[in-house]
Amino acid sequence: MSFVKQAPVLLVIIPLLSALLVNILGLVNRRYCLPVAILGILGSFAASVVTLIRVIENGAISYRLGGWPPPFGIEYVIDHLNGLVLVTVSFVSLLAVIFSKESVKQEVPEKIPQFYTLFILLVTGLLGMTVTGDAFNLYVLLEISALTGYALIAMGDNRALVASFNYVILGTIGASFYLLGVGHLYIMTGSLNMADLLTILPGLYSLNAVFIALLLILVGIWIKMAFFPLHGWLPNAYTYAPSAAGCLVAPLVTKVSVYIMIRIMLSVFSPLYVYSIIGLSETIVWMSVIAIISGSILALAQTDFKKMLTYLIVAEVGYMVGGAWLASAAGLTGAILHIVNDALMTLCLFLFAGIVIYKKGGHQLQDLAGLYKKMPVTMAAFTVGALSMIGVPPTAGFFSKWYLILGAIDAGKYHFMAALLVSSLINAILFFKVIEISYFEPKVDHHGGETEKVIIDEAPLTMLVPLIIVALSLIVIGLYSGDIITNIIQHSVPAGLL
Amino acid sequence: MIWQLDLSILTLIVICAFATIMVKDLLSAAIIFGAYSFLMCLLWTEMGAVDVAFTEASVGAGVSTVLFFAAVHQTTRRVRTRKSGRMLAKVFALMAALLTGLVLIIAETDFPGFASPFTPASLHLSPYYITQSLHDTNVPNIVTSVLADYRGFDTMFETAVIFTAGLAVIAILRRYKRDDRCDLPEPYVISEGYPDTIIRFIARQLAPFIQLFALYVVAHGHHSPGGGFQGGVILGASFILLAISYDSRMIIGIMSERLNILLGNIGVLIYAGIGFLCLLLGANFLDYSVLSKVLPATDKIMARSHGMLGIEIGVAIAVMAIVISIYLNIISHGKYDKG
Amino acid sequence: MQSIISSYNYWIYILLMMIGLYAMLAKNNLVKKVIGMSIFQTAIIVFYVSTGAKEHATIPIIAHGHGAVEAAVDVAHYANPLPHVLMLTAIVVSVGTLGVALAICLGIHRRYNSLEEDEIQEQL
Amino acid sequence: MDIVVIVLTVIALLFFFATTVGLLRFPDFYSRMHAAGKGDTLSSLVILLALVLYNFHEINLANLLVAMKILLIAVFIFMASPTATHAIIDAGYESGIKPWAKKPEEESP
Repeated sequence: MSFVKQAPVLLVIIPLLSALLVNILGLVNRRYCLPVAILGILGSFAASVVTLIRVIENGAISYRLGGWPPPFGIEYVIDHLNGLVLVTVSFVSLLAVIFSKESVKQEVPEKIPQFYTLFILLVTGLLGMTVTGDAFNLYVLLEISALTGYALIAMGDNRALVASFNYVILGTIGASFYLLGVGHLYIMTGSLNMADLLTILPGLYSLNAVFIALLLILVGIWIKMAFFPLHGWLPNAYTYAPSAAGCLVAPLVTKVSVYIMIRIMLSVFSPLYVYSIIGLSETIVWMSVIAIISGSILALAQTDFKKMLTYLIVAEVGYMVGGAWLASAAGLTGAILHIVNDALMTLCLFLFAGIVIYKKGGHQLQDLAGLYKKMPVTMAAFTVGALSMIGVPPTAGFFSKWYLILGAIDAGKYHFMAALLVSSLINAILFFKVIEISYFEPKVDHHGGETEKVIIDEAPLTMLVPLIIVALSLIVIGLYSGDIITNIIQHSVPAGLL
Repeated sequence: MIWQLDLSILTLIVICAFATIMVKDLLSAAIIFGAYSFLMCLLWTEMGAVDVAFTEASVGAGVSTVLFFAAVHQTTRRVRTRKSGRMLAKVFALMAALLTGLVLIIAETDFPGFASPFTPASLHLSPYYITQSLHDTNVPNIVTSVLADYRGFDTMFETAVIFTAGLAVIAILRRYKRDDRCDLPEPYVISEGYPDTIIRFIARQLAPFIQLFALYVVAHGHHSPGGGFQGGVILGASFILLAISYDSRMIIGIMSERLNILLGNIGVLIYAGIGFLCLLLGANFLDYSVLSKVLPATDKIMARSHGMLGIEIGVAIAVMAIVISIYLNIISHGKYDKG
Repeated sequence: MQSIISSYNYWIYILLMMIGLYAMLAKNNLVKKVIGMSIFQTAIIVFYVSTGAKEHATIPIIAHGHGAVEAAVDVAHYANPLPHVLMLTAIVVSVGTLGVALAICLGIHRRYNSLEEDEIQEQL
Repeated sequence: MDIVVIVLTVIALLFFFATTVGLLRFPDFYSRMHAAGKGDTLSSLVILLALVLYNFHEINLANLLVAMKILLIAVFIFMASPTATHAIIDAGYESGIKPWAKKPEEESP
């Protein structure tokens, strides 16, 4: 067995095995849970990095599970697109699991083994969804990540159960629509393998059933990624989830869904079909404009910091869906780059929210007051995340927005460009409001005229280090985004586009 | 394939579905839902999908109904009736349902006719499975060979799904301490202890036979409908039968919580472990043919057959433990005591 | 008549799907929603299994042993096994979802003492 | 042989029919359960016997095995079905359903 050759499957199997191990060891002593969890995700991260390097050197990899040739057995396909997403997913979950140590002890002290097992199973599900080349296998993993997501969210505070129930109902509708769409493809072609579908489908492009299959899959995934009119489940679910779970679920689930949408568009249907033949681009870009604007405005209306972030996720999903449907190379590049950046930015902000909850016990905006003096390092990292969210160079957020705007201009969709700019403006207002509250507003009690001596009270190291790493990586990715695009993303953008 | 039967069963199914949604009492709804599942099971047998029918009989008509009963027993039967209100939601739901229906009807016009042997679905992949299964794997039940070998990876995650569900139920419901937060009065109790000698006697007599049958289903899955999943559910059901006729404490005595979790883990671990063993022996994940190196006196084809048996056993153990665990958690409201 | 037979299964699955979807969105009672969810999922299973049905075909288990002779396998004799496999997985997934959904219902009932959505909303 | 099978099936169907009529027409819970429990069990036995005979075109090991399996099903139905009926009636009795009498009591509507 060579690690490099087997890495595509190992990156899913290692977390699965470690999830089982965590659960068994949890029966013995719950102190073993966290190290095993970290090791498992670390192994998976190593495997994904190895895989990505192999893809960059040699091009796409196909891995046959059970040794069966592709249309008959299940196949893993890793190309530049999902190699990048894999590394992002495992990196983010690695940071999230390190972060979770203290927060889990505080929020779900009784159920640590269950929490970590579900946590790693969620990572397994997300990685498996990303790596698979089989439409039905994707559904099974979608359900794993959904079920673990329901449970992790339901472990949160009082209102989490109701939020989780809504998520169960809507999530099931979404997954079922996806399954139904795959069923339509199956009845029309007889195949489930994505590459196989790509070769069979062009003969059937004129049929309504194929169009409706695409529509069903899209609606299903849109529910999963909370695309604007279908976002109802997201804000409450993410707000009331335990913060350690939120740090994993919020950055990754929506992004992986966006990845799946792009994968279905490019590798099951062809760019020719999705952009030219069916003529949905215009409608969907308008829908994403509405998503961006309304997500931003709803975020502006919140007084709850975490809820504000969840509405920002809704707006960001609009960015990526719109970018993917612009039908221009720059737009698609921007959308793919934004998957990576947004995962990191959201992680950064949710880690910050997690630290605030850990220290202050609440996630209202007022809870942030005076934090700059108490936790300078945390706040510095948060500021980086916020700047990236607004899109200030040299942070990563700037570059993906830049490409999205370029794409909008290339495609002549100026309303999308306008929406991006407006949303950046709103983000700027929002985050300056947050920064203002946490910087200037002092604690309520003034003792006479003397300035109180503020004791620096930073978060524990296991929380602080992931936050610093993610803030640094935002800047690093910003600086190297040119390299990422030329070496990786460019290969995944189909040649026919503008 | 008898179309008259097909039509009448389908019509009955729709009637059952309507009744389930409309009836005002949750217990009745659960019972009608059981009937609905059973009709589904008939329908699938009629369409030739015996394995699906078997699973539906054990899962849909069996475990689902029991879970609904347990949940209703622990909460309330009442569905509050109120004439007005929720008009907006109803109109919206009706619109959504009609829209979906319309879209699907449009798609349906392009479908090849039902039960035609010349659909793409039956011409593209399935001929390979039908003709090669016996040759490749020495397993006559094609569903088993596709399930456990050609698409064995799906099935591994299917087992992981059920394991996840079991853990999720524990994570949501389990209470380790005596409840400190608004302990409600127990909804209602059928009768304390339920001292009924006849039922207990019959249940005790039947349980070993059910377990024997479950083992037969697991072991004979290569040749007849059935396999790890169905067998596991039936094994679990035999314990649930005892739990209902006696009380949950007795079952917890046999299958403690830790043992349950451990068994669920071990089941999935057997599956993933066999896959991993293939990896260690130098083949791809879940490529059982390489197991011939470690199994005595087997060629590559028999090794596939044995590999499948191994994972079926793993699935059965995991499913049994998880079904019991979900039931116990729901019936005891996460407290793991009474029943 | 022929056209009815050839589409009846698909019409019924669409009808079941609409019933399920309506129940999930419109019903006030949480357990009713869960039942709707189950109906919705079985509707999809009906669809898939229907794609696998074949006229004049028997169950997908190759006749063997106990005296039957080994013969070349005729594809038209056996129903399509692939949808059956997929739906076994889907049934398992649906029972998993059902368990989790019912567990959440119980949790909600424990906290709010009600299964009616509007009563719960009032308490929030 | 075929004639025997047909006769048995018809008898079973008659019993099933009687069960259904009884279930619908009997006046109260207990008598309805009585019809359902007895009629169902007997007619299942008869129809299973019919199946056993139908299967015996020629006597060999395979058919014998199938016959044994079917008869085992019959045995288990004979154990399970009456018990289930008993359980349902017992639960009904516990929850206080009054048996029907020629002259219904005044207070029970």
